[in-house]
Amino acid sequence: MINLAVEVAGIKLKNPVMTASGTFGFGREYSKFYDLSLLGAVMVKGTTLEPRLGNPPPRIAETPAGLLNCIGLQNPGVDAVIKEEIPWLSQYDVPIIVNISGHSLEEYGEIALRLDGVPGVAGLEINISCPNVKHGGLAFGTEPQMAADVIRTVKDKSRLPIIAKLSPNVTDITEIAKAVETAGADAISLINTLLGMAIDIKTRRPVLSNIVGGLSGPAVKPVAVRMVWQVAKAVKIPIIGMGGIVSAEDAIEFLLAGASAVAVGAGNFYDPLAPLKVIEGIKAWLEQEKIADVRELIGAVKIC
Amino acid sequence: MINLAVEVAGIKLKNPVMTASGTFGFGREYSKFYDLSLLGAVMVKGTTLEPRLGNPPPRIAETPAGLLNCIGLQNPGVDAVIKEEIPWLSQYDVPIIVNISGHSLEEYGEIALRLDGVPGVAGLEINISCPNVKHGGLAFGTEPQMAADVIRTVKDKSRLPIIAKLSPNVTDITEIAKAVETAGADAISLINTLLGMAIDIKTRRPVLSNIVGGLSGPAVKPVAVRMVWQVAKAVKIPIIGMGGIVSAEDAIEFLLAGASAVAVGAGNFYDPLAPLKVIEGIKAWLEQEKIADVRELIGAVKIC
Amino acid sequence: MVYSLKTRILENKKILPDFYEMVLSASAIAAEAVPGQFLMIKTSPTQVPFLRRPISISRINAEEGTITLVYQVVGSGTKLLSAMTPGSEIEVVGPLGNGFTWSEKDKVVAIVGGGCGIAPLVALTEELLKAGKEVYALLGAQNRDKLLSDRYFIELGAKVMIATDNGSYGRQGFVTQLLEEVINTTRLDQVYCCGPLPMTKAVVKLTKEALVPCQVSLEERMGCGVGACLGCVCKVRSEEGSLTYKKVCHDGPVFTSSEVIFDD
Amino acid sequence: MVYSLKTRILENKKILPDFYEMVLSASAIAAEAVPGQFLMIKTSPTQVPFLRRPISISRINAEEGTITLVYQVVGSGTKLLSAMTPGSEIEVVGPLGNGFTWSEKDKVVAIVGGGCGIAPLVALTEELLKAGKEVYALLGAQNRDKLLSDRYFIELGAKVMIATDNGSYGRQGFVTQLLEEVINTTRLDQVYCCGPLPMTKAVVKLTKEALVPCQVSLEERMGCGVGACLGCVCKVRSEEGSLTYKKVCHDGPVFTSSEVIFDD
Ligand SMILES: Cc1cc2nc3c(=O)[nH]c(=O)nc-3n(C[C@H](O)[C@H](O)[C@H](O)COP(=O)(O)OP(=O)(O)OC[C@H]3O[C@@H](n4cnc5c(N)ncnc54)[C@H](O)[C@@H]3O)c2cc1C
Ligand SMILES: Cc1cc2nc3c(=O)[nH]c(=O)nc-3n(C[C@H](O)[C@H](O)[C@H](O)COP(=O)(O)OP(=O)(O)OC[C@H]3O[C@@H](n4cnc5c(N)ncnc54)[C@H](O)[C@@H]3O)c2cc1C
Ligand SMILES: Cc1cc2nc3c(=O)[nH]c(=O)nc-3n(C[C@H](O)[C@H](O)[C@H](O)COP(=O)(O)O)c2cc1C
Ligand SMILES: Cc1cc2nc3c(=O)[nH]c(=O)nc-3n(C[C@H](O)[C@H](O)[C@H](O)COP(=O)(O)O)c2cc1C
Ligand code: FES
Ligand code: FES
Repeated sequence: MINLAVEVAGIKLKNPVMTASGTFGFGREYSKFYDLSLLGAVMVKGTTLEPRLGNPPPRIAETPAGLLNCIGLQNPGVDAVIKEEIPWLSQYDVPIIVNISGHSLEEYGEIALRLDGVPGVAGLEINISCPNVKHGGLAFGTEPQMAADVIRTVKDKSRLPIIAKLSPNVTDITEIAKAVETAGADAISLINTLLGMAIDIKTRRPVLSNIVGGLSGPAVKPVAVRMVWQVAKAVKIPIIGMGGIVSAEDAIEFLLAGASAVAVGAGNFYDPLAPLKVIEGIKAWLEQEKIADVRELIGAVKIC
Repeated sequence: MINLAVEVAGIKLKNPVMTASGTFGFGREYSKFYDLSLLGAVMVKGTTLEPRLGNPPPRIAETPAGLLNCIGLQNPGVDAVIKEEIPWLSQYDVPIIVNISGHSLEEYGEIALRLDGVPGVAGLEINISCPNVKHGGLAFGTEPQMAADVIRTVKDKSRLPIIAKLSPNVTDITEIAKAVETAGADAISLINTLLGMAIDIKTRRPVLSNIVGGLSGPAVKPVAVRMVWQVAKAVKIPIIGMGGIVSAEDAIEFLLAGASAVAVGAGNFYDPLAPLKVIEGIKAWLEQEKIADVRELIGAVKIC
Repeated sequence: MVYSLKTRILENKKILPDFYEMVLSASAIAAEAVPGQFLMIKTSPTQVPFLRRPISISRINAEEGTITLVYQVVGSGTKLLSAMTPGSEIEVVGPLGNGFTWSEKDKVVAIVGGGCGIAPLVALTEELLKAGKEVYALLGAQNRDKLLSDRYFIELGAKVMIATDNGSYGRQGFVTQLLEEVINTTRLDQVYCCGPLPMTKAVVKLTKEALVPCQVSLEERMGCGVGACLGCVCKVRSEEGSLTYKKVCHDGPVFTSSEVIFDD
Repeated sequence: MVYSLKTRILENKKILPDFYEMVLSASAIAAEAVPGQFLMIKTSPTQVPFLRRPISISRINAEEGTITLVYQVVGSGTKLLSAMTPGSEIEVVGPLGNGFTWSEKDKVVAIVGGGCGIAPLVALTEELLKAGKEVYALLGAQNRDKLLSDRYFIELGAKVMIATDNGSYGRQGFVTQLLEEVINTTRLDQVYCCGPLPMTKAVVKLTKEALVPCQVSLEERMGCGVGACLGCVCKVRSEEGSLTYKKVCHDGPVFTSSEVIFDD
């Protein structure tokens, strides 16, 4: 019998494969393709205190082996998520991780407070890549001190496991990782999207309404794997690796680099069955390699 | 008659298409495919004070729509470059831009000094992505102050136009760009490679001998276009755009974003004739769009 | 049900310069699809293009278990599609989105199609005629070489009227002029519209003025195609009157013209 | 001259499980190629895989203007290659690298090939035989299903000896054992070697001990394939005795065994 179960930030997962925030809605759409209970966990769409309309279209631009998005956190607000979405998703036997975003420390704290104790919610993923209006639009995630403040604030308001989701748009990712670890984060998600831009040469306009957007998909995988590897050496808390995973081989690469679990993001668009194929592929690979426990892979990259 | 000529940092180019450092050797290999005089300029392999062996193989790993490399600046040293390579390449009617790297300010200064006045050399491209040994291995290009010091040093030793080549692995590229502008850089090259990693899951080892390497190719294009756009707004000196260019459409995207010229890097591997196709494609596109001068495209992206 | 399948290509032939017709063996999808729905299609065995391409279902043959697509080659994805050979396999997801609807009360309806927007209206016309309605099929294109599927509408028994920009076929002018005429002479119970945005806007304006209910099929760049990514939104008036975004892939692509809001 | 061309695929057929033989119409390349050289091949019309794949020239037919390649499907690039159909076009760059060399003095030579390393030795054997040499062709593979092109060597008139790991064909054991035997019984003037690294190392060791000059063809991951990127280096002893890196694509892939240094 092969063990696929892992534990991240105290959350027990059947297998190490989650779906990444913003690429899987609140699970309803992909539930038409397969039983969501098969997943390791579902990370739901970025949730804010108030409902948000998001950016005007176009919100998506295709790029080589990836895509840019500027959805702009369209979501019905935390109260509607608690009332409409979590109860629905709770019918499945799958841990729900709510991804939250705020414009200020107070907002982060308030969302965390409202989600505390909501049945079905297994943990919070804190998106600190949002521009912070109070600090002149600088993203919380690019300054170790500010990143730590956000984590401390939500830790204060919530007894749930706290996962800090880091932005890759920084000079030294380990600095931010160490800061959120010290601030009490129970795990780290890596990576959010890389800031990118595409221009339609016919119209001479940016393809995205928001001019710039977040790059994800296979194109960013080497950057993500590198950051997971660097952060795994720098901190003791577990890492959830993501960025371009579409196959079991991709997922195993992240596990070897040091991730304790992985998430499939844009891969869901590439193939709606991608998360299942990743789970089955990991299992088949462990069998073939005669490895009894997926946890043997975590951080097992050989450096010499 | 359509004008393709541009001027960058006082260097007159027949057309805005160069070949990027490290992807084109010193021009010898691709001279077997076409007449190098057709190019806007040739940026030669990164040159150091002493000869360098570079890293052991494997030095190349393929990634989705791109590649990682850890060549490690293998080169015969600046004296051999001056003696063997520049004279050979000077037989072509094409500006030669020498890309230089050092481990210390003194090294940068010394290389610049030796290249000053060498016939055929039209400018220096300063690679500030190298680790600074004196500052504990931190790359010169990730700290505005250090980047500025390098540029000031080479400006001091050389009368040649100085092009600062920036690393994209930073939180805020405009900060570095402004620092090198203030320090006297005549132009900016954007982008060098993104730091990445790939693991061979069969052997469980990093694919590259150096563990991490530089990501380039179409995968990084959205990041490069974004940085060119950001920097074009932040500085007055011209920009040479690069990162994933394989077609005329790609090149035009960079010009619209604010680049005054572009360079084809990994695109040379994808198609040895890529630089020529880019030049011809730009010309054909200008004809089709009834644009008389390629300079009309520079920074012409419409934001509203 | 929505399926994610490998299907076999039965035919893939050029029907006009730049336009191709592809027939897929996909009985599960054919059994459930309704006119106006679409498929998300993987156009390459590699990771480029990364995103699937949305293509409307043009004809549905539930008995033979086939789906017909009609597409125009405009970029890399559709180019790769056009190079696929009968006998090979292609990955598709579908049927997706909400299709067109009709009610028993409707007697006389018009479909208005332009460019490759004509494609999904073939299946719709088939169903409308089966349901006993009188169907005006108003088709527009730049020129004869870009006019799609007109013979299907004739074969099916619709009242076909054609307009081309240069008059190379049918009337010279826009398809909206044909609609104006029909509205002026006939009491239409419903208009169905699919085509380029300027055409759609004009049709919405005309039908609004004439108080004829209208359904429009919209396009937007898609990420997932299934409603999960919020990539493909269009602006609509919510029931309480405020502005909000709906998902073209999931809440559409067919909307009632009264709910959509066009920016100018 | 080096060419960057679109060439037509004349044949692309499976010759063994996992192995394919592809014939290209490429007269310019066929006119200049020598045994041991290779092509850089674009395996997809999209940007994935991004890099071209190096494949050795297996046979050269200058008269008919064709080049034959033999390749093993090991990953995504060679898989895409195997799906290409005769009549379609493929972009190649070549001929690249330095091939094998021979001198008039040599009378008796051996080629030692293992796995897909056997492929380029076909063209070499052809030339060696034309040049009037006696050629021992020592071929090794894991099993019969992986033994390439043996009939070509027989047809050409080489003295063929075969070893398979499991004895399913020819002798049971390694091809190096065959070489040892030949060395012990015959005075070889030159050995040519192409195959997996462990085999190459063993051949280099044997020929060194026996003082027989040896040429080896090496492999390394390639970026450009033409000598510009310094991606594909191998360690060599320079003339002054110091260690340095040479480019497999440009200075090789064929090296004299005395210059290369293998790490253990
Ligand atoms: C619901 C829906 C149904 C569709 N049905 C059909 C159909 O039946 N037949 C058909 O020919 N086409 C249809 N389309 C349009 C089709 O999806 C695009 O033409 C296709 O995705 C272009 O892919 P490409 O790779 O060839 O072009 P790209 O290289 O991606 O782009 C080429 C050009 O097309 C534009 N474009 C690309 N995607 C879209 C998009 N989703 N919406 C608007 N413009 C786009 C780009 O701006 C670019 O200028 C439909 C689109 C939608 C949203
Ligand atoms: C000069 C030269 C000549 C060659 N001639 C032939 C030939 O005639 N016939 C033939 O079948 N093969 C030949 N090869 C090997 C061939 O290039 C690789 O098998 C091919 O590039 C693999 O591509 P892929 O996309 O199918 O596999 P990938 O998906 O790229 O890789 C599959 C596996 O192969 C390994 N691999 C990939 N590329 C290389 C490489 N360049 N060197 C070593 N290992 C690699 C990877 O580590 C991986 O484990 C040659 C290689 C060189 C350098
Ligand atoms: C359309 C889209 C929407 C996203 N929305 C969110 C979000 O709301 N919150 C968040 O933390 N990350 C969001 N992300 C980032 C992903 O969760 C993930 O970190 C990133 O896409 C990298 O993984 P991938 O390459 O597998 O997509 C979004 C990504 C995409 C593509
Ligand atoms: C194999 C390789 C070697 C490179 N060597 C150098 C170098 O010596 N100096 C330098 O400044 N940049 C070097 N670069 C970076 C390129 O010049 C260029 O900035 C980068 O690759 C992005 O462009 P591209 O995506 O078109 O390749 C190298 C890139 C590659 C792929
Ligand atoms: S394309 Fe993802 S929601 Fe419509
Ligand atoms: S592959 Fe570029 S130098 Fe050999």
